[in-house]
Amino acid sequence: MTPQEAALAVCAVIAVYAAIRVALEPDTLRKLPFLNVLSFAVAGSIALLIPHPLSIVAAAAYFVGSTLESNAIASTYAGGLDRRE
Amino acid sequence: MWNEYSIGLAAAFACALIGFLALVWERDDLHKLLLIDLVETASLAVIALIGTDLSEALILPGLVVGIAELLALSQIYLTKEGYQHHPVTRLNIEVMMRSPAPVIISAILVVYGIILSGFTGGGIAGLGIVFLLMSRSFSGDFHALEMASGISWALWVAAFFVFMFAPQWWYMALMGAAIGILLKVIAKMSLVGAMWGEPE
Amino acid sequence: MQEGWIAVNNIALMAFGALAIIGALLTIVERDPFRKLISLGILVGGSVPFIVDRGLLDVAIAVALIAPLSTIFILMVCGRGDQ
Amino acid sequence: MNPEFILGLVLLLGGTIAAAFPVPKTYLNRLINLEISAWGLLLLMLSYNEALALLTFGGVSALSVYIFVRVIQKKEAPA
Repeated sequence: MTPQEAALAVCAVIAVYAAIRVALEPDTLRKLPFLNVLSFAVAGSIALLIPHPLSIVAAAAYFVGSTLESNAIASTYAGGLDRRE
Repeated sequence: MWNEYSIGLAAAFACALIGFLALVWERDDLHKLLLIDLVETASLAVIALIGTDLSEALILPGLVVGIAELLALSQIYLTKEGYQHHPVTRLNIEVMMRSPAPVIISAILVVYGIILSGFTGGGIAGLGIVFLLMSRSFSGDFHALEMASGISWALWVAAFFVFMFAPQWWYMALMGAAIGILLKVIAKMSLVGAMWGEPE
Repeated sequence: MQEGWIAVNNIALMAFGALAIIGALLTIVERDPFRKLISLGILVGGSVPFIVDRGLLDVAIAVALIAPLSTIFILMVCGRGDQ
Repeated sequence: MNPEFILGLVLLLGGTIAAAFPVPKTYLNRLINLEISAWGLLLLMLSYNEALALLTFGGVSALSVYIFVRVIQKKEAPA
Protein backbone atom coordinates (compact mmCIF):
# COMPACT_ATOMS: atom_id res chain seq x y z
CA MET A 1 0.00 0.00 0.00
CA THR A 2 1.55 3.27 -1.11
CA PRO A 3 1.17 6.46 0.97
CA GLN A 4 -1.39 7.83 -1.50
CA GLU A 5 -3.60 4.78 -1.11
CA ALA A 6 -3.35 5.00 2.65
CA ALA A 7 -4.38 8.68 2.51
CA LEU A 8 -7.35 7.80 0.26
CA ALA A 9 -8.47 5.06 2.65
CA VAL A 10 -8.23 7.44 5.63
CA CYS A 11 -10.25 10.09 3.76
CA ALA A 12 -12.97 7.58 2.87
CA VAL A 13 -13.20 6.30 6.45
CA ILE A 14 -13.45 9.87 7.79
CA ALA A 15 -16.18 10.65 5.25
CA VAL A 16 -18.30 7.67 6.31
CA TYR A 17 -17.75 8.46 10.00
CA ALA A 18 -18.81 12.08 9.47
CA ALA A 19 -21.92 10.94 7.57
CA ILE A 20 -22.90 8.64 10.43
CA ARG A 21 -22.37 11.45 12.93
CA VAL A 22 -24.57 13.76 10.81
CA ALA A 23 -27.25 11.09 10.68
CA LEU A 24 -27.28 10.55 14.43
CA GLU A 25 -27.17 14.22 15.45
CA PRO A 26 -30.53 15.46 16.79
CA ASP A 27 -29.74 19.20 16.72
CA THR A 28 -29.90 20.84 13.29
CA LEU A 29 -27.19 23.45 13.83
CA ARG A 30 -24.78 20.85 15.24
CA LYS A 31 -25.09 18.89 11.99
CA LEU A 32 -23.32 21.62 10.03
CA PRO A 33 -19.76 21.18 11.44
CA PHE A 34 -19.94 17.48 10.64
CA LEU A 35 -21.14 18.34 7.13
CA ASN A 36 -18.03 20.49 6.81
CA VAL A 37 -15.84 17.59 7.95
CA LEU A 38 -17.54 15.42 5.34
CA SER A 39 -16.84 17.93 2.59
CA PHE A 40 -13.18 18.21 3.65
CA ALA A 41 -12.83 14.43 3.43
CA VAL A 42 -14.61 14.19 0.08
CA ALA A 43 -12.53 17.02 -1.40
CA GLY A 44 -9.33 15.29 -0.25
CA SER A 45 -10.35 11.98 -1.77
CA ILE A 46 -11.37 13.67 -5.05
CA ALA A 47 -7.82 15.02 -5.28
CA LEU A 48 -6.34 11.60 -4.45
CA LEU A 49 -8.64 9.45 -6.59
CA ILE A 50 -7.03 10.16 -9.97
CA PRO A 51 -3.40 11.26 -10.48
CA HIS A 52 -4.14 14.15 -12.84
CA PRO A 53 -3.40 17.90 -12.46
CA LEU A 54 -7.03 18.89 -13.14
CA SER A 55 -8.29 16.82 -10.20
CA ILE A 56 -6.87 19.46 -7.84
CA VAL A 57 -9.12 22.02 -9.55
CA ALA A 58 -12.10 19.69 -9.20
CA ALA A 59 -11.38 19.26 -5.49
CA ALA A 60 -11.11 23.04 -5.08
CA ALA A 61 -14.43 23.54 -6.93
CA TYR A 62 -16.20 20.97 -4.76
CA PHE A 63 -14.70 22.51 -1.64
CA VAL A 64 -15.81 26.05 -2.55
CA GLY A 65 -19.28 24.84 -3.48
CA SER A 66 -19.94 22.80 -0.37
CA THR A 67 -18.58 25.49 1.95
CA LEU A 68 -20.85 28.06 0.30
CA GLU A 69 -23.79 25.68 0.64
CA SER A 70 -23.35 25.02 4.34
CA ASN A 71 -22.75 28.74 4.97
CA ALA A 72 -25.97 29.57 3.17
CA ILE A 73 -27.92 26.94 5.13
CA ALA A 74 -26.57 28.26 8.44
CA SER A 75 -27.27 31.86 7.49
CA THR A 76 -30.84 31.14 6.45
CA TYR A 77 -31.47 29.02 9.52
CA ALA A 78 -30.28 31.85 11.74
CA GLY A 79 -32.80 34.22 10.13
CA GLY A 80 -30.93 35.88 7.28
CA LEU A 81 -30.19 39.53 6.87
CA ASP A 82 -33.68 40.97 7.11
CA ARG A 83 -33.82 40.82 10.90
CA ARG A 84 -31.60 43.86 11.40
CA GLU A 85 -33.08 45.95 8.62
CA MET B 1 -33.16 -12.56 -20.40
CA TRP B 2 -32.63 -10.33 -17.37
CA ASN B 3 -29.64 -8.38 -18.61
CA GLU B 4 -28.71 -4.85 -17.61
CA TYR B 5 -30.98 -3.17 -20.15
CA SER B 6 -34.11 -5.10 -19.11
CA ILE B 7 -33.60 -4.42 -15.42
CA GLY B 8 -33.04 -0.74 -16.05
CA LEU B 9 -36.04 -0.54 -18.35
CA ALA B 10 -38.28 -2.24 -15.79
CA ALA B 11 -37.15 0.17 -13.07
CA ALA B 12 -37.59 3.23 -15.29
CA PHE B 13 -41.09 2.16 -16.33
CA ALA B 14 -41.97 1.49 -12.69
CA CYS B 15 -40.86 5.07 -11.93
CA ALA B 16 -42.97 6.45 -14.77
CA LEU B 17 -45.97 4.38 -13.56
CA ILE B 18 -45.60 5.70 -9.99
CA GLY B 19 -45.33 9.24 -11.30
CA PHE B 20 -48.46 8.92 -13.44
CA LEU B 21 -50.41 7.31 -10.57
CA ALA B 22 -49.53 10.21 -8.30
CA LEU B 23 -50.49 12.59 -11.12
CA VAL B 24 -53.91 10.94 -11.41
CA TRP B 25 -54.65 11.27 -7.70
CA GLU B 26 -53.37 14.81 -7.40
CA ARG B 27 -55.82 17.72 -7.29
CA ASP B 28 -53.67 20.81 -6.70
CA ASP B 29 -52.29 22.42 -9.86
CA LEU B 30 -48.84 23.33 -8.55
CA HIS B 31 -48.36 19.80 -7.22
CA LYS B 32 -49.28 18.59 -10.69
CA LEU B 33 -46.60 20.86 -12.17
CA LEU B 34 -44.00 19.35 -9.83
CA LEU B 35 -45.12 15.83 -10.73
CA ILE B 36 -44.74 16.59 -14.44
CA ASP B 37 -41.05 17.22 -13.75
CA LEU B 38 -40.88 13.82 -12.02
CA VAL B 39 -42.42 12.08 -15.03
CA GLU B 40 -39.96 13.90 -17.29
CA THR B 41 -37.06 12.53 -15.23
CA ALA B 42 -38.37 8.98 -15.54
CA SER B 43 -38.87 9.24 -19.29
CA LEU B 44 -35.39 10.71 -19.76
CA ALA B 45 -34.09 7.67 -17.86
CA VAL B 46 -35.78 5.41 -20.45
CA ILE B 47 -33.93 7.27 -23.20
CA ALA B 48 -30.63 7.27 -21.30
CA LEU B 49 -30.73 3.48 -20.98
CA ILE B 50 -30.09 3.08 -24.72
CA GLY B 51 -26.55 4.04 -23.86
CA THR B 52 -25.16 5.10 -27.23
CA ASP B 53 -24.58 8.42 -28.95
CA LEU B 54 -28.20 8.21 -30.13
CA SER B 55 -29.46 8.58 -26.57
CA GLU B 56 -27.27 11.63 -26.05
CA ALA B 57 -28.70 13.12 -29.23
CA LEU B 58 -32.24 12.41 -28.01
CA ILE B 59 -31.78 13.68 -24.45
CA LEU B 60 -30.65 17.18 -25.49
CA PRO B 61 -33.88 18.09 -27.37
CA GLY B 62 -35.88 16.50 -24.54
CA LEU B 63 -34.23 18.84 -22.06
CA VAL B 64 -34.77 21.87 -24.32
CA VAL B 65 -38.46 21.07 -24.69
CA GLY B 66 -38.74 20.32 -20.97
CA ILE B 67 -37.39 23.68 -19.82
CA ALA B 68 -39.45 25.60 -22.40
CA GLU B 69 -42.62 23.73 -21.37
CA LEU B 70 -41.91 24.37 -17.70
CA LEU B 71 -41.44 28.12 -18.28
CA ALA B 72 -44.65 28.39 -20.28
CA LEU B 73 -46.72 26.31 -17.85
CA SER B 74 -45.49 28.24 -14.83
CA GLN B 75 -46.37 31.54 -16.49
CA ILE B 76 -49.82 30.23 -17.42
CA TYR B 77 -50.37 29.00 -13.86
CA LEU B 78 -49.36 32.33 -12.34
CA THR B 79 -51.59 34.28 -14.71
CA LYS B 80 -54.56 31.95 -14.28
CA GLU B 81 -54.49 32.00 -10.49
CA GLY B 82 -53.85 35.74 -10.38
CA TYR B 83 -50.53 35.47 -8.55
CA GLN B 84 -48.70 37.47 -11.20
CA HIS B 85 -48.20 40.61 -9.12
CA HIS B 86 -47.44 39.10 -5.75
CA PRO B 87 -44.18 40.38 -4.29
CA VAL B 88 -41.30 37.98 -3.98
CA THR B 89 -38.62 38.17 -1.32
CA ARG B 90 -35.02 38.57 -2.32
CA LEU B 91 -32.20 36.32 -1.31
CA ASN B 92 -31.07 37.44 2.12
CA ILE B 93 -27.98 35.40 2.84
CA GLU B 94 -24.95 37.15 4.23
CA VAL B 95 -22.43 35.17 2.22
CA MET B 96 -24.21 36.04 -1.01
CA MET B 97 -24.64 39.76 -0.52
CA ARG B 98 -21.38 40.77 1.13
CA SER B 99 -18.68 38.66 -0.50
CA PRO B 100 -17.15 38.27 -3.97
CA ALA B 101 -18.00 34.54 -4.03
CA PRO B 102 -21.07 34.81 -6.34
CA VAL B 103 -19.09 36.91 -8.82
CA ILE B 104 -16.28 34.36 -8.97
CA ILE B 105 -18.61 31.37 -9.30
CA SER B 106 -20.71 32.98 -12.01
CA ALA B 107 -17.55 34.07 -13.84
CA ILE B 108 -16.30 30.46 -13.86
CA LEU B 109 -19.69 29.18 -15.06
CA VAL B 110 -20.00 31.81 -17.81
CA VAL B 111 -16.47 31.25 -19.13
CA TYR B 112 -16.91 27.48 -19.11
CA GLY B 113 -20.28 27.81 -20.83
CA ILE B 114 -18.84 30.01 -23.57
CA ILE B 115 -16.06 27.48 -24.14
CA LEU B 116 -18.63 24.68 -24.44
CA SER B 117 -21.00 26.63 -26.78
CA GLY B 118 -24.28 25.28 -28.09
CA PHE B 119 -27.31 24.67 -25.87
CA THR B 120 -25.23 23.10 -23.09
CA GLY B 121 -22.95 26.12 -22.83
CA GLY B 122 -25.93 28.45 -23.06
CA GLY B 123 -27.63 26.69 -20.16
CA ILE B 124 -24.57 26.79 -17.94
CA ALA B 125 -23.64 30.40 -18.75
CA GLY B 126 -27.29 31.40 -18.30
CA LEU B 127 -27.31 29.73 -14.89
CA GLY B 128 -24.24 31.75 -13.92
CA ILE B 129 -25.92 34.99 -15.02
CA VAL B 130 -29.15 34.12 -13.19
CA PHE B 131 -27.17 33.50 -10.02
CA LEU B 132 -25.30 36.79 -10.37
CA LEU B 133 -28.47 38.79 -11.02
CA MET B 134 -30.14 37.11 -8.06
CA SER B 135 -27.40 37.81 -5.57
CA ARG B 136 -26.88 41.45 -6.60
CA SER B 137 -30.02 43.52 -6.78
CA PHE B 138 -29.86 44.47 -10.41
CA SER B 139 -32.26 46.61 -12.37
CA GLY B 140 -31.33 48.04 -15.71
CA ASP B 141 -32.50 48.25 -19.27
CA PHE B 142 -32.46 45.25 -21.53
CA HIS B 143 -31.76 46.78 -24.93
CA ALA B 144 -28.45 44.93 -25.07
CA LEU B 145 -30.24 41.62 -24.49
CA GLU B 146 -32.75 42.30 -27.27
CA MET B 147 -29.88 43.13 -29.60
CA ALA B 148 -28.11 39.89 -28.68
CA SER B 149 -31.31 38.00 -29.42
CA GLY B 150 -31.57 39.62 -32.84
CA ILE B 151 -27.92 38.91 -33.63
CA SER B 152 -28.41 35.27 -32.71
CA TRP B 153 -31.37 34.97 -35.10
CA ALA B 154 -29.30 36.54 -37.88
CA LEU B 155 -26.39 34.17 -37.20
CA TRP B 156 -28.74 31.22 -37.26
CA VAL B 157 -30.32 32.12 -40.58
CA ALA B 158 -26.90 32.84 -42.10
CA ALA B 159 -25.60 29.47 -40.92
CA PHE B 160 -28.65 27.76 -42.42
CA PHE B 161 -28.03 29.44 -45.78
CA VAL B 162 -24.38 28.40 -45.70
CA PHE B 163 -25.50 24.82 -45.06
CA MET B 164 -27.88 25.06 -48.01
CA PHE B 165 -25.77 26.80 -50.64
CA ALA B 166 -22.11 26.29 -49.68
CA PRO B 167 -21.90 22.92 -47.92
CA GLN B 168 -18.10 22.84 -48.18
CA TRP B 169 -17.93 25.50 -45.47
CA TRP B 170 -19.95 23.38 -43.05
CA TYR B 171 -17.58 23.90 -40.14
CA MET B 172 -18.03 27.68 -40.22
CA ALA B 173 -21.81 27.24 -40.40
CA LEU B 174 -21.74 24.84 -37.47
CA MET B 175 -19.78 27.30 -35.36
CA GLY B 176 -22.14 30.14 -36.37
CA ALA B 177 -25.19 28.12 -35.35
CA ALA B 178 -23.55 27.10 -32.05
CA ILE B 179 -22.69 30.71 -31.16
CA GLY B 180 -26.20 31.78 -32.20
CA ILE B 181 -27.92 29.30 -29.92
CA LEU B 182 -25.47 30.17 -27.12
CA LEU B 183 -26.41 33.87 -27.35
CA LYS B 184 -30.11 33.03 -27.58
CA VAL B 185 -30.18 30.81 -24.50
CA ILE B 186 -28.03 33.22 -22.45
CA ALA B 187 -30.33 36.13 -23.33
CA LYS B 188 -33.47 34.19 -22.44
CA MET B 189 -32.07 32.91 -19.17
CA SER B 190 -30.84 36.28 -18.00
CA LEU B 191 -34.30 37.69 -18.77
CA VAL B 192 -35.72 34.97 -16.52
CA GLY B 193 -33.27 35.95 -13.81
CA ALA B 194 -34.09 39.65 -14.09
CA MET B 195 -37.83 38.92 -13.83
CA TRP B 196 -37.29 38.09 -10.16
CA GLY B 197 -37.77 41.49 -8.57
CA GLU B 198 -39.94 42.90 -11.32
CA PRO B 199 -43.44 43.27 -9.72
CA GLU B 200 -44.65 45.55 -6.89
CA MET C 1 1.34 -1.25 -7.89
CA GLN C 2 -1.43 -0.97 -10.48
CA GLU C 3 -3.44 -3.82 -8.92
CA GLY C 4 -3.25 -2.34 -5.43
CA TRP C 5 -4.32 1.08 -6.74
CA ILE C 6 -7.44 -0.34 -8.32
CA ALA C 7 -8.31 -2.33 -5.18
CA VAL C 8 -8.05 0.70 -2.86
CA ASN C 9 -10.01 2.79 -5.37
CA ASN C 10 -12.76 0.18 -5.31
CA ILE C 11 -12.93 0.15 -1.53
CA ALA C 12 -13.10 3.97 -1.47
CA LEU C 13 -15.85 3.94 -4.12
CA MET C 14 -17.85 1.46 -2.04
CA ALA C 15 -17.56 3.89 0.87
CA PHE C 16 -18.86 6.73 -1.33
CA GLY C 17 -21.72 4.57 -2.55
CA ALA C 18 -22.65 3.94 1.09
CA LEU C 19 -22.46 7.71 1.60
CA ALA C 20 -24.90 8.34 -1.25
CA ILE C 21 -27.33 5.71 0.08
CA ILE C 22 -27.15 7.18 3.60
CA GLY C 23 -27.80 10.65 2.20
CA ALA C 24 -30.78 9.53 0.13
CA LEU C 25 -32.36 7.59 3.01
CA LEU C 26 -31.89 10.53 5.39
CA THR C 27 -33.36 12.93 2.84
CA ILE C 28 -36.45 10.75 2.49
CA VAL C 29 -36.89 10.18 6.21
CA GLU C 30 -36.37 13.73 7.55
CA ARG C 31 -39.27 16.16 7.80
CA ASP C 32 -37.71 19.57 8.43
CA PRO C 33 -36.59 21.31 5.17
CA PHE C 34 -33.22 22.36 6.60
CA ARG C 35 -32.39 18.83 7.74
CA LYS C 36 -33.46 17.53 4.33
CA LEU C 37 -31.08 19.98 2.61
CA ILE C 38 -28.18 18.93 4.86
CA SER C 39 -28.86 15.29 3.96
CA LEU C 40 -28.94 16.28 0.29
CA GLY C 41 -25.42 17.64 0.84
CA ILE C 42 -24.32 14.16 1.95
CA LEU C 43 -25.88 12.68 -1.21
CA VAL C 44 -23.97 15.15 -3.39
CA GLY C 45 -20.74 14.36 -1.56
CA GLY C 46 -21.23 10.68 -2.26
CA SER C 47 -22.04 11.18 -5.95
CA VAL C 48 -19.31 13.57 -7.13
CA PRO C 49 -16.39 11.11 -6.59
CA PHE C 50 -18.07 8.71 -9.05
CA ILE C 51 -17.88 11.37 -11.75
CA VAL C 52 -14.22 11.98 -10.91
CA ASP C 53 -13.45 8.25 -10.98
CA ARG C 54 -14.75 8.05 -14.57
CA GLY C 55 -12.15 10.69 -15.54
CA LEU C 56 -14.75 13.32 -16.50
CA LEU C 57 -12.97 16.04 -14.52
CA ASP C 58 -14.44 19.04 -16.38
CA VAL C 59 -17.95 17.70 -15.81
CA ALA C 60 -17.09 17.17 -12.15
CA ILE C 61 -15.99 20.81 -11.81
CA ALA C 62 -19.23 22.06 -13.36
CA VAL C 63 -21.48 19.73 -11.36
CA ALA C 64 -19.71 20.52 -8.08
CA LEU C 65 -20.38 24.22 -8.70
CA ILE C 66 -23.98 23.75 -9.90
CA ALA C 67 -25.21 21.48 -7.08
CA PRO C 68 -24.86 24.13 -4.31
CA LEU C 69 -26.59 26.65 -6.56
CA SER C 70 -29.78 24.59 -6.65
CA THR C 71 -29.59 24.18 -2.87
CA ILE C 72 -29.32 27.96 -2.51
CA PHE C 73 -32.29 28.40 -4.86
CA ILE C 74 -34.35 26.06 -2.66
CA LEU C 75 -33.23 27.94 0.47
CA MET C 76 -34.98 31.07 -0.77
CA VAL C 77 -38.39 29.46 -0.22
CA CYS C 78 -37.38 27.87 3.09
CA GLY C 79 -38.86 30.50 5.33
CA ARG C 80 -37.04 32.57 7.91
CA GLY C 81 -35.88 30.01 10.41
CA ASP C 82 -37.56 29.41 13.75
CA GLN C 83 -39.05 32.71 14.65
CA MET D 1 -23.43 -3.88 -14.17
CA ASN D 2 -21.13 -1.23 -12.77
CA PRO D 3 -21.71 0.41 -9.37
CA GLU D 4 -22.90 3.70 -10.88
CA PHE D 5 -25.72 1.89 -12.69
CA ILE D 6 -27.02 0.13 -9.59
CA LEU D 7 -26.69 3.24 -7.44
CA GLY D 8 -28.44 5.34 -10.07
CA LEU D 9 -31.37 2.92 -10.31
CA VAL D 10 -31.74 2.78 -6.52
CA LEU D 11 -31.69 6.57 -6.22
CA LEU D 12 -34.13 6.94 -9.14
CA LEU D 13 -36.64 4.52 -7.61
CA GLY D 14 -36.31 5.87 -4.08
CA GLY D 15 -36.51 9.47 -5.20
CA THR D 16 -39.54 8.79 -7.38
CA ILE D 17 -41.46 7.08 -4.58
CA ALA D 18 -40.49 9.83 -2.14
CA ALA D 19 -41.47 12.60 -4.55
CA ALA D 20 -44.75 10.96 -5.53
CA PHE D 21 -45.88 10.49 -1.95
CA PRO D 22 -44.07 13.01 0.28
CA VAL D 23 -44.79 12.57 3.97
CA PRO D 24 -45.72 16.10 5.05
CA LYS D 25 -47.26 17.00 1.72
CA THR D 26 -45.80 20.44 1.03
CA TYR D 27 -44.39 21.92 -2.15
CA LEU D 28 -40.98 22.26 -0.54
CA ASN D 29 -40.73 18.60 0.45
CA ARG D 30 -41.73 17.48 -3.01
CA LEU D 31 -39.17 19.82 -4.61
CA ILE D 32 -36.36 18.49 -2.42
CA ASN D 33 -37.35 14.88 -3.09
CA LEU D 34 -37.30 15.60 -6.83
CA GLU D 35 -33.58 16.37 -6.44
CA ILE D 36 -32.91 12.78 -5.32
CA SER D 37 -34.33 11.28 -8.48
CA ALA D 38 -32.47 13.90 -10.53
CA TRP D 39 -29.18 12.72 -9.01
CA GLY D 40 -30.20 9.12 -9.76
CA LEU D 41 -30.70 9.99 -13.44
CA LEU D 42 -27.36 11.81 -13.39
CA LEU D 43 -25.56 8.70 -12.13
CA LEU D 44 -27.43 6.58 -14.70
CA MET D 45 -26.19 8.85 -17.50
CA LEU D 46 -22.70 8.68 -15.96
CA SER D 47 -22.66 4.88 -16.16
CA TYR D 48 -23.00 5.15 -19.97
CA ASN D 49 -20.44 7.98 -20.23
CA GLU D 50 -22.93 10.46 -21.70
CA ALA D 51 -20.89 13.50 -20.63
CA LEU D 52 -22.68 16.16 -22.67
CA ALA D 53 -26.16 15.01 -21.64
CA LEU D 54 -25.01 14.92 -18.02
CA LEU D 55 -23.71 18.48 -18.14
CA THR D 56 -26.85 19.79 -19.84
CA PHE D 57 -29.08 17.98 -17.37
CA GLY D 58 -27.21 19.53 -14.45
CA GLY D 59 -27.68 23.05 -15.77
CA VAL D 60 -31.29 22.55 -16.80
CA SER D 61 -32.33 20.93 -13.51
CA ALA D 62 -30.87 23.85 -11.54
CA LEU D 63 -32.75 26.30 -13.79
CA SER D 64 -36.02 24.39 -13.37
CA VAL D 65 -35.52 24.46 -9.58
CA TYR D 66 -35.18 28.24 -9.91
CA ILE D 67 -38.44 28.49 -11.87
CA PHE D 68 -40.29 26.30 -9.34
CA VAL D 69 -38.97 28.38 -6.45
CA ARG D 70 -40.23 31.52 -8.14
CA VAL D 71 -43.70 30.05 -8.64
CA ILE D 72 -43.91 28.74 -5.06
CA GLN D 73 -42.78 32.06 -3.62
CA LYS D 74 -45.41 33.94 -5.61
CA LYS D 75 -48.11 31.52 -4.52
CA GLU D 76 -47.25 31.62 -0.83
CA ALA D 77 -46.65 35.38 -0.69
CA PRO D 78 -49.06 37.37 1.51
CA ALA D 79 -51.43 38.88 -1.00
